[in-house]
Amino acid sequence: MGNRSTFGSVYFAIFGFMVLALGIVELVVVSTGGMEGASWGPLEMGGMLLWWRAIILVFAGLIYLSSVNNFLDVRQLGKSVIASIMIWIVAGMEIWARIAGSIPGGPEEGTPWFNPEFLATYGPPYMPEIYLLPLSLVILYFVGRRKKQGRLS
Amino acid sequence: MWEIAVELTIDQRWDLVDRIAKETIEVGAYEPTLRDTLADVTVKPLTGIPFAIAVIYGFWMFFSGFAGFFTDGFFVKIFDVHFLPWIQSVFPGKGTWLYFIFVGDPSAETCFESFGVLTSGLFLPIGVVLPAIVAFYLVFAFLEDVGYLPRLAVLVDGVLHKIGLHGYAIIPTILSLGCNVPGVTACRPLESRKQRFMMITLLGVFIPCAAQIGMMEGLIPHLIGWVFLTLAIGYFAVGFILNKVWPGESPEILMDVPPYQKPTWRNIGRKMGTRTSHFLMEAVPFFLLGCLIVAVMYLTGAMDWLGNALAPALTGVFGVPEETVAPLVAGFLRKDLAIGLLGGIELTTWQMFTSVVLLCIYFPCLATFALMLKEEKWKEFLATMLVLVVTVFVFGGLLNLIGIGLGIA
Amino acid sequence: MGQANVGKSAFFNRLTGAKVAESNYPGTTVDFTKGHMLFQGEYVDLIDVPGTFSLQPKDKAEEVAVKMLGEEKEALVICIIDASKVERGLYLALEIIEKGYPVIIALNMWDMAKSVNVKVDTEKLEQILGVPVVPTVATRGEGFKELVSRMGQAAPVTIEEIIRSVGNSSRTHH
Amino acid sequence: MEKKLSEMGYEEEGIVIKILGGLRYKIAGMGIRKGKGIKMMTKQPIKGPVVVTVDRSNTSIGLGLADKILVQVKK
Repeated sequence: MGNRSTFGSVYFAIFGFMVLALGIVELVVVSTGGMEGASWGPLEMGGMLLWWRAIILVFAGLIYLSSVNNFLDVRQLGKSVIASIMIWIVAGMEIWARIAGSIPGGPEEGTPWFNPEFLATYGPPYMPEIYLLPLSLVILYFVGRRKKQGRLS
Repeated sequence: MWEIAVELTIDQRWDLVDRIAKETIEVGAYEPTLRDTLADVTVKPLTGIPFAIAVIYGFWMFFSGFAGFFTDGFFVKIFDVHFLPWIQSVFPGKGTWLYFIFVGDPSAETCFESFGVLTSGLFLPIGVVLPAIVAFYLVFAFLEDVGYLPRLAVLVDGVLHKIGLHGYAIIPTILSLGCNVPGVTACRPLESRKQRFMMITLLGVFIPCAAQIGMMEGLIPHLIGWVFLTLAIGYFAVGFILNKVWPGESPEILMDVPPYQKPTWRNIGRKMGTRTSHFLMEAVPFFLLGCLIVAVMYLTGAMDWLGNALAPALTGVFGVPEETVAPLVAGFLRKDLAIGLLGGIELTTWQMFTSVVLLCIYFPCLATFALMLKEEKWKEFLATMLVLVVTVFVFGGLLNLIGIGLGIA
Repeated sequence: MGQANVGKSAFFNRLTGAKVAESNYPGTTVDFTKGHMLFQGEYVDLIDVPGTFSLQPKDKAEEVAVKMLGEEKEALVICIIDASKVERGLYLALEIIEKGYPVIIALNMWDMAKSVNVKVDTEKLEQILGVPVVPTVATRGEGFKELVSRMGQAAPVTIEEIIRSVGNSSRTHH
Repeated sequence: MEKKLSEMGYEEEGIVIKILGGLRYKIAGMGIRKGKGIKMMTKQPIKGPVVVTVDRSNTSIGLGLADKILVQVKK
């Protein structure tokens, strides 16, 4: 039990810092560059509503960090779960926007109904939340453990 | 019948309940579950407010993605590239008044511009508004089913209390972002007449429905944020004033906060289905009628006459060209139709912005109007209308002045 | 009728097959809905009213519920109680019983109550109150056959009888 | 110690000893009454409402209303 608690604490302390840092970078980008955003290799920040995403990331990071002490306590776990849900919402909606944007062929005459190169639209660069998404899924392991221990979700 | 039975006082009744409960109920040991904690953390301000921001962000992104997928992805193409040229060529009697009414401007290249009953009248409700409505109700029904909404109400109560409403008011407000009609009905759980009056007025004046928002998405995606900001400022400013001048009580919130539930898809689907079909049955005839009236007014010259008559007000006070008379007339039927019709008029960005804001506030659609008559007393109804007229002029004038001041009008 | 968030609308849908939007926030049913159900071989009217915490309405939606009850003097009342929050449900049930209506009590969300470790002795509750008490799970339709078949047993009881029977049963147990 | 509900701190627990005025009738059906254990769950900023737990169910109460509920706070 103690080991797992330490693992969770350490993992989400590091992860929380990452989230917070990326959120702060987004804030800096949006307040200096505005809508144009910035990109480094496969990482990109920009677009409409970057403000919102930056704020959400900063908060999610802070919530993670506040949950690492006594991580397995159900109340603390609840916090990291909602921080994860916040990331899932942002990342999920980005994926959704990509899917929705990739399928139609375009509104002009002569373009096909469906985009023949729709796979290409899934390539990088991605926004930071997409990278954070898989890392945040670790929380499911802890939630799953609680369930296995015979407690209710 | 009510008199015959013996009635207890509150304390006696509770006493009895306690005695019965002692005999029959056994409350076992119970540890708070993750579900309970989630219920807690989403209502606590430090964690709940950030979470609410994320939820609203998600709501909006899903909405615009969904609407964009269907409208820009497919419906625009179906209607503009395939349907419009087809109907323009097969409809008999080009140049006659019948052609003008049903197909509209024969040289139009998009269904936004043609103004015909069968072109704009069909494209706007089905191509633009329907996806928006479906997307909106899908998310709303989901949040409703999970049980998130009361928590949102608690979180915003502090702010709304400043203007004499309570947190529950967020539910009619969000519901109105879908359609004002259920929004107005949902005002009933507000406790005092004053709160209901204020809420109905604010909804009718400042909250655009999903149909309108969908239109804006199609027409002026880059300006939506500003339109919302302007409307929100108006919502709070007018709310603040109304709270000061309108007599009555503003009781505080007293609300059960239910636990979270697993959403059931059947339930969500059913809710979305009922609401969407309500919309279709209500809106489509109004759209067709609206286009018909606008077309007839053009043909008979009534529109030109009205344009001339209102020109001083439109150009003088609001700084928008007199062509906007047509959308304004259509707006009496449906405001989303009106916004759609703005797409056919040449406007500067600022004029477009002003027109959209004005259309949002100037008149609730007929359905909402009728419902307001039913829900409000005469005095309240007249007051609502007065607020509306005053707001239109103050807002329109102010926006024009700001535009001139910034040199972008 | 019943309090907010006890699954009244889901209940109503089960009994009638109608489409009332069920939801998990106070105030979905802000008006009453009428439907029909098959009861003892004939169709009878069933009315779904907004949730109310007591018969002292605190807003317009609750008013609708209370007024409806006042108008339908011949009605049989199905009082729906959240099985994990029986106490406050009983409060409303007692109010309705006091008014002289024949009542049948449904302990809804029975599964939820079980999972949070709340046990209700329905037989005893029935004994004390003198009205039928049926555990149900409206979303899955559990307990509905029993509910419908026992609706005929609902009869008005007086509060004195209840007070007396509470006394009795506590004496036999102590 | 006796306190108004509105003055209770976060996570504090107590027993309701008095509810003033007509509020008694309003919240009777919600399970909040004399003699009931009550726990403060959250207090919202800018004079927002409190959320309390009674019998495992949560109720949100405006701050002004919470003024009218007196609680014997557990040590």
